[in-house]
Amino acid sequence: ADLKIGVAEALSGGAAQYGVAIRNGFELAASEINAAGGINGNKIELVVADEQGKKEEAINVFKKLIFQDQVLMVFGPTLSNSAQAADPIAQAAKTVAFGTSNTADGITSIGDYVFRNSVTEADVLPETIKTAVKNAGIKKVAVLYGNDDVFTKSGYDNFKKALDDLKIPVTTTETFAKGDVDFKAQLTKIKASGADAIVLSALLAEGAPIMVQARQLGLNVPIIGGNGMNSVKVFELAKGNSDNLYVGSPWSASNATPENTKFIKAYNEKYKTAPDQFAAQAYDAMYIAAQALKGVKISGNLTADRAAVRDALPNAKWTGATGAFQFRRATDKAGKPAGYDAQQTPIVSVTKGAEFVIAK
Amino acid sequence: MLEQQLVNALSLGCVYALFALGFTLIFGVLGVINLSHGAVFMVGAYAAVQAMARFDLPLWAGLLFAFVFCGLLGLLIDFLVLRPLRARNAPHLIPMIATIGVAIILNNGIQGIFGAENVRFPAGVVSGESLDLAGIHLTALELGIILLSFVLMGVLMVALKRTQLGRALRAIAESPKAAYLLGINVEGLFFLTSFAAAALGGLAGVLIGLYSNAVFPLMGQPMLHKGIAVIILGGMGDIRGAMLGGLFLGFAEVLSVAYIGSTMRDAVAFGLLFLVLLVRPKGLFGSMQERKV
Amino acid sequence: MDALNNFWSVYSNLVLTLGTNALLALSIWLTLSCGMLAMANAAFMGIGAYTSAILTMTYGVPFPVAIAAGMAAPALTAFVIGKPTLRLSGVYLAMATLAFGEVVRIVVLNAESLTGGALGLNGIPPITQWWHVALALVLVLLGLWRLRRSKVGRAFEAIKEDETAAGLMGIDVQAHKMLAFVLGGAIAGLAGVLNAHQTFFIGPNEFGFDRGVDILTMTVLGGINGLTGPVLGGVILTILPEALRAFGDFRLVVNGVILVLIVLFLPKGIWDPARFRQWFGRKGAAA
Amino acid sequence: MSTTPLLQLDGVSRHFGGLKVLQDVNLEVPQGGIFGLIGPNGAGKTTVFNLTTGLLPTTGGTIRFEGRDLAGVKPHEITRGGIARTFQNIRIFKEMSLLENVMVGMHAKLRYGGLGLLASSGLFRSEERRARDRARELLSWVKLDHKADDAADNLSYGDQRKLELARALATEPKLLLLDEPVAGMNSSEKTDLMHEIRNISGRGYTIFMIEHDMRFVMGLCEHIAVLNFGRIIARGGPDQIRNDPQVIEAYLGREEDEATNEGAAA
Amino acid sequence: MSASPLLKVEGLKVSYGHIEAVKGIDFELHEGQITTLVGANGAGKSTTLLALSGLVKKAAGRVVLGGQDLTPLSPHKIVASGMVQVAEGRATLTTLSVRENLELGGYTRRDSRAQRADDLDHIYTLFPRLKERSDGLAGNLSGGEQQMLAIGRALMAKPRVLLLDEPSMGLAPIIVQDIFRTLREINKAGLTVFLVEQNVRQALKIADRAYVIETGKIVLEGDGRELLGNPKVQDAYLGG
Ligand SMILES: Nc1ncnc2c1ncn2[C@@H]1O[C@H](COP(=O)(O)OP(=O)(O)OP(=O)(O)O)[C@@H](O)[C@H]1O
Ligand SMILES: Nc1ncnc2c1ncn2[C@@H]1O[C@H](COP(=O)(O)OP(=O)(O)OP(=O)(O)O)[C@@H](O)[C@H]1O
Ligand SMILES: [Mg+2]
Ligand SMILES: [Mg+2]
Repeated sequence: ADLKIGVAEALSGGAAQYGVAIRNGFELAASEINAAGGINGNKIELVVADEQGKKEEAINVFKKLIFQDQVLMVFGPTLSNSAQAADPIAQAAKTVAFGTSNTADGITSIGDYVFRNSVTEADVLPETIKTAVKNAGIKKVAVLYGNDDVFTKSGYDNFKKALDDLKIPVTTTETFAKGDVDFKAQLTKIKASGADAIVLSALLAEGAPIMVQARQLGLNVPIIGGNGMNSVKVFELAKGNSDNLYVGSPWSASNATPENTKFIKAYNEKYKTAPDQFAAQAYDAMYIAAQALKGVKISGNLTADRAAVRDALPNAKWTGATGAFQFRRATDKAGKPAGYDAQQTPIVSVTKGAEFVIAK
Repeated sequence: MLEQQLVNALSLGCVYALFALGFTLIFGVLGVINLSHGAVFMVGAYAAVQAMARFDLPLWAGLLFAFVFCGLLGLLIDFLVLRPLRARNAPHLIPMIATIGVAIILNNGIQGIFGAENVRFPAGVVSGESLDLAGIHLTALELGIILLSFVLMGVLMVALKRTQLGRALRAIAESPKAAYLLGINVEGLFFLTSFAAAALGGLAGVLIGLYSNAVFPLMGQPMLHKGIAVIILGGMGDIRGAMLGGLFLGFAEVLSVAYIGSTMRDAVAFGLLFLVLLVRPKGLFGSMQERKV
Repeated sequence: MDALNNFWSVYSNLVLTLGTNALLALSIWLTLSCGMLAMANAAFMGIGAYTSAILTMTYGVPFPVAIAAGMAAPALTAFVIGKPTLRLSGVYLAMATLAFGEVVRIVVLNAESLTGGALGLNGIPPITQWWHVALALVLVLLGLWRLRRSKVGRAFEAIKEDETAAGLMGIDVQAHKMLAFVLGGAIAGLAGVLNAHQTFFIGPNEFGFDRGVDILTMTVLGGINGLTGPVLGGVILTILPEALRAFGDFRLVVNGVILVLIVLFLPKGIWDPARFRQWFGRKGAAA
Repeated sequence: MSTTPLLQLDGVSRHFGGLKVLQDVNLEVPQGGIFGLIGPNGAGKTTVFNLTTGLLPTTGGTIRFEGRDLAGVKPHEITRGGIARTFQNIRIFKEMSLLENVMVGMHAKLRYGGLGLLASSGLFRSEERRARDRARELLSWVKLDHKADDAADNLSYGDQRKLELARALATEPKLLLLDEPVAGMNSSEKTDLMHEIRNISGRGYTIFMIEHDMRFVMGLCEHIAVLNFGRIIARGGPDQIRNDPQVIEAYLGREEDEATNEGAAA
Repeated sequence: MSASPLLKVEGLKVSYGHIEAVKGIDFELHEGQITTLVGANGAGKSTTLLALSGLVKKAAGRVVLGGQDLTPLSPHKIVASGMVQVAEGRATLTTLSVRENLELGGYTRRDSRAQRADDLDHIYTLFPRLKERSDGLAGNLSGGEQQMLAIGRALMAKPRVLLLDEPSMGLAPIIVQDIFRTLREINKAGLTVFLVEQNVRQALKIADRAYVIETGKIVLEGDGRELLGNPKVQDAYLGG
């Protein structure tokens, strides 16, 4: 029998940039697995649904996948906000919800059916900052972040904590909003503040123009970015001004492990475009799930099978495009064990001449 | 730093004004709050990106292409959507709702065709040169945007205030029936306006797309929100108002970042808008005239 | 029975959303019926949602109290901002109210300790039951129906058509506008309370410009000449994207096309009694 | 009857920017009867009505109604105090039915309260029924009762004027201001309306009207005031006004062909 | 009577929804004459005029002006062909100045600027009040002043046929005299006038030809003076 797996991602609306890459990652991995004979002879069947990046839609889609399509488990949704709304549905239905792009705090405290392999920035950012400080001799930094978006805001929270922990002084903290096109006011202020580096929590749509405009204003300091900036697209979008950007993540385009090289090549072939971190994490997530499914005896009783998947998943280990992976138990607000977060080692790289170069 | 911030404010203000000109024009004549203007703006950027990337065109040709392409798109929207609504005497909110539908179609259609990811103009289409004077920095593109927005404003203002065509457009704006009685080709001028407004929108899309370096399907939406604020500030349908409204918003935003803090930027900008409306209920240039009893 | 159960487990959220959207559509209908294009309803919904969610989450107050507070808070806000803003007319009012909504959104973003800022509020107890929504909708409909048939409803309509003339009929124009605005705020707040306690999560960006426009679209598309229109508009606009799932990547394009077609062929809204009469009349004449 | 006039304008002026539309206007509209205000186009007649109904503030002087100063009183309060008007450019509620138009006029006279209507359904129903009956009665006064449920928009010009009259009466005014009530009607309709207005006046309403139709004005009004360039230039009975050289010069004209004035003798 | 009419209308029908407001009427205007159409409120006079100008849809019928079939033309072409209307309710452009309103009157003209300026002066001598208010907003004019503006604006188009919908409405007697005198003058200068009036006596007096319309049908037609003496007209429209 086929193994039905739900994929609920934002395929339209503003979050579609990420949702589409994520879906591609899943589909690539699933087709590879199926081509190699499936899991214990069972083929994976993905049921893909668009959740538009809206919480109501995410709930609707989760319900549809779980109750109508009777999937074994659900991947998604794309945004953390949607996960906050939709994951409780999966939890209540005792079905695994596996997020690949939800980085906000507290998602996995929803319950023991909630998993994610997206590395929370809390784990990554201290590494990035440390490496950048060491490499570029940074003494004080300015912070710039998008304050109306969960992804960039929680990135900022983690940056702030890391900076506090590392006792690095902050000259000024500036914000922007989604969709802004002009950042010169903030950058002028940052320049005047005399910072040695800009700590930037932004997605690419704003992050790339920020880099360009900073350089135009003669602000040539290193930029320390979060997950959102970890994409080779930055070389295209900030062409000529993309150097000196530090990013940290388990996945790097220039990480030349065999798994990663294979992934990048396959992705490029299938979708005619370079993968980003979102695609890589989805791709790995599919393999992690496959790994767990291998140990599950499908009984045909959906309730039992779902529970079996849930029990098998925490022990899944996998080395993929994002390197070695295993789960780590998270706790809920009361401190009781809940869902599962990712446990991975970040790689810090810096941009140089349209390439990510791994920085030590 | 202040000088640089003032220059920043000027160029940001002109970016807003550039977007707002076409937006206010279509309201001024057709009386429609065209919520698809942001989408048309985005289509303009895509049209130019595609044309320039595929045929290796220079910037001026890309601008021209976007201008014409979007103008025709505006005509099409008018022909298929707005004109039938006029003929049916639709209540005044209805055309606005229809343009929401148009915006949904364009935004998602472009995304379906070109994908949701950012694209950009071919590198090097604008000169990287810039003006550096006494520590003030201004790129060639910014200078171009500033100049163009002032020129367009001037041209539109003269056209509307001083020519018979302008008088005819204002007549239509007030009462199509009266305009018909005067022998004005009302439908023809509606088409002309739709063309011009959309073409201006397309032009703005290219320039602002170049400016922000990011072209994506939803790039028009935030601009639309700002654009509404701008034309309200200036007084709906008023060309000079669009310019001043844009500058007002640009300065409010930049100065609040510089002196109040960037988290409060939008609160300050919209708070000011709120206050302006309380003092001048029809915007800075809206006519204060009450309907005579 | 099984089929029903299954339907309910798949679509319960959708059905509840229909109800809250219908409430939202009615809330803006109220101000529209008084001739005001006030677009603060998304913000009022947000105020209601946040007020009640904070109350139930941090203070554990009972649901009825949270509902009352979630309606009172936006109503009070409406009252306070109504005084200066309701003098504005047409799109200027729309913009001032949208601007107010932006300010609310930014305040929510910045009042992190209370509202969670951009991260929103998580883990709101899902208290909302289907019958809460149904009851709310029925009560609001009954109330509005009565209002509409009364002198207040006539006054609203008179104000909509000609404020000056309405004033000279002895109608206190400002007071009536305020009444519509405040009641609209309370109804939007109610929708916010129900929504917050249905979806586990609320965030500031849900109550912004787009939501405001959505609410307006539902109402205008449905038809503003009665109570049926907004409810119908809310239902159709909520269901449409679900019904179009088969269209894949282009489903929102189809959605937009349908929106435009409805507007083109039913310019007075889907529910337009005058047109029904006309159809009916014509058929009668033909027979 | 008391000696205080019902409406009294005392040194009233009104400027629009530099334009002095009314200057030192003194007028007294006595209780009962029909009072006429005539004058060339642009003399400021409608402005007098606008000031009286509170739509515009005066630049100077005082307006008293039943001895009470109207300065700063809101239009709706003035209406409730007993002044109703019609408009020169008809302003009916076009999308409402005739009946509803008239019922709007009764707004302040319905006794159920703003939100109390949700609670007390008995009072609500009886009051609504009373309003409906009264509205029909008023429509029948102006002979429009057969169209009671039509949309007002579909009425012809003349009928719209009549509807406005009925709507104004619905506010139960003590003073009824009519701004060119017969504009756009033909002679026989004017004659009809003349009877109507006489009837209304006979029911105890005081009428203050602006009109350019001399047959109508001279036939109805006991007192007439003439406004020219914002000043009162003559006052008196119809005969006095008709023969006043200043009025002839400024307003009536000297055409030998007296039929222009639609036959001064009605 | 001259041989062929300047304007010929045949079988004109107009409906609003399923109400037929004009039910198939025929009439003609002769070059250089004043023709009047009189009738009670709601008889269909304004509707007829609007249909002539193309502002409401003709359900049936033909309109021919000097050999040119106007029936299918759009409103602006009808104006350009020389038939201009002063509509009921005046259609003043309130947000434009008085002068701009007048200038727009000449929108379809293709002659010289100087020629138009001359005509503007002529309008100002016809209506001095307009000259005084020339730079003010038209919306601030008194009712009577707006009527003058509407007539002046129509004359600015140099029409062959002038359609007037109740030009005397709301005007002071002295102005009504002026206007009728002006009408006669411009008519003498060769303009063909079609006059819809409630002021039946006055209209019939100056009209060369008259039609009486009742609920969408023409019930009487004839010489103006002749109809003035017609007892039926006396009874129905001239009052007791
Ligand atoms: N709101 C206003 N702003 C500027 N001027 C105004 C305003 N209202 C009236 N006027 C001017 O005041 C003068 C008097 O206007 P009003 O309407 O009172 O005249 P009227 O006597 O009623 O004339 P008519 O008989 O033509 O109706 C006119 O010249 C008019 O242009
Ligand atoms: N827009 C409309 N919709 C529906 N019916 C209309 C409309 N306009 C006019 N009518 C109806 O058509 C008929 C003729 O109206 P019209 O305005 O032509 O009359 P009229 O002779 O000009 O009257 P008046 O002297 O009062 O101006 C009337 O019964 C009127 O109610
Ligand atoms: Mg007047
Ligand atoms: Mg008429």
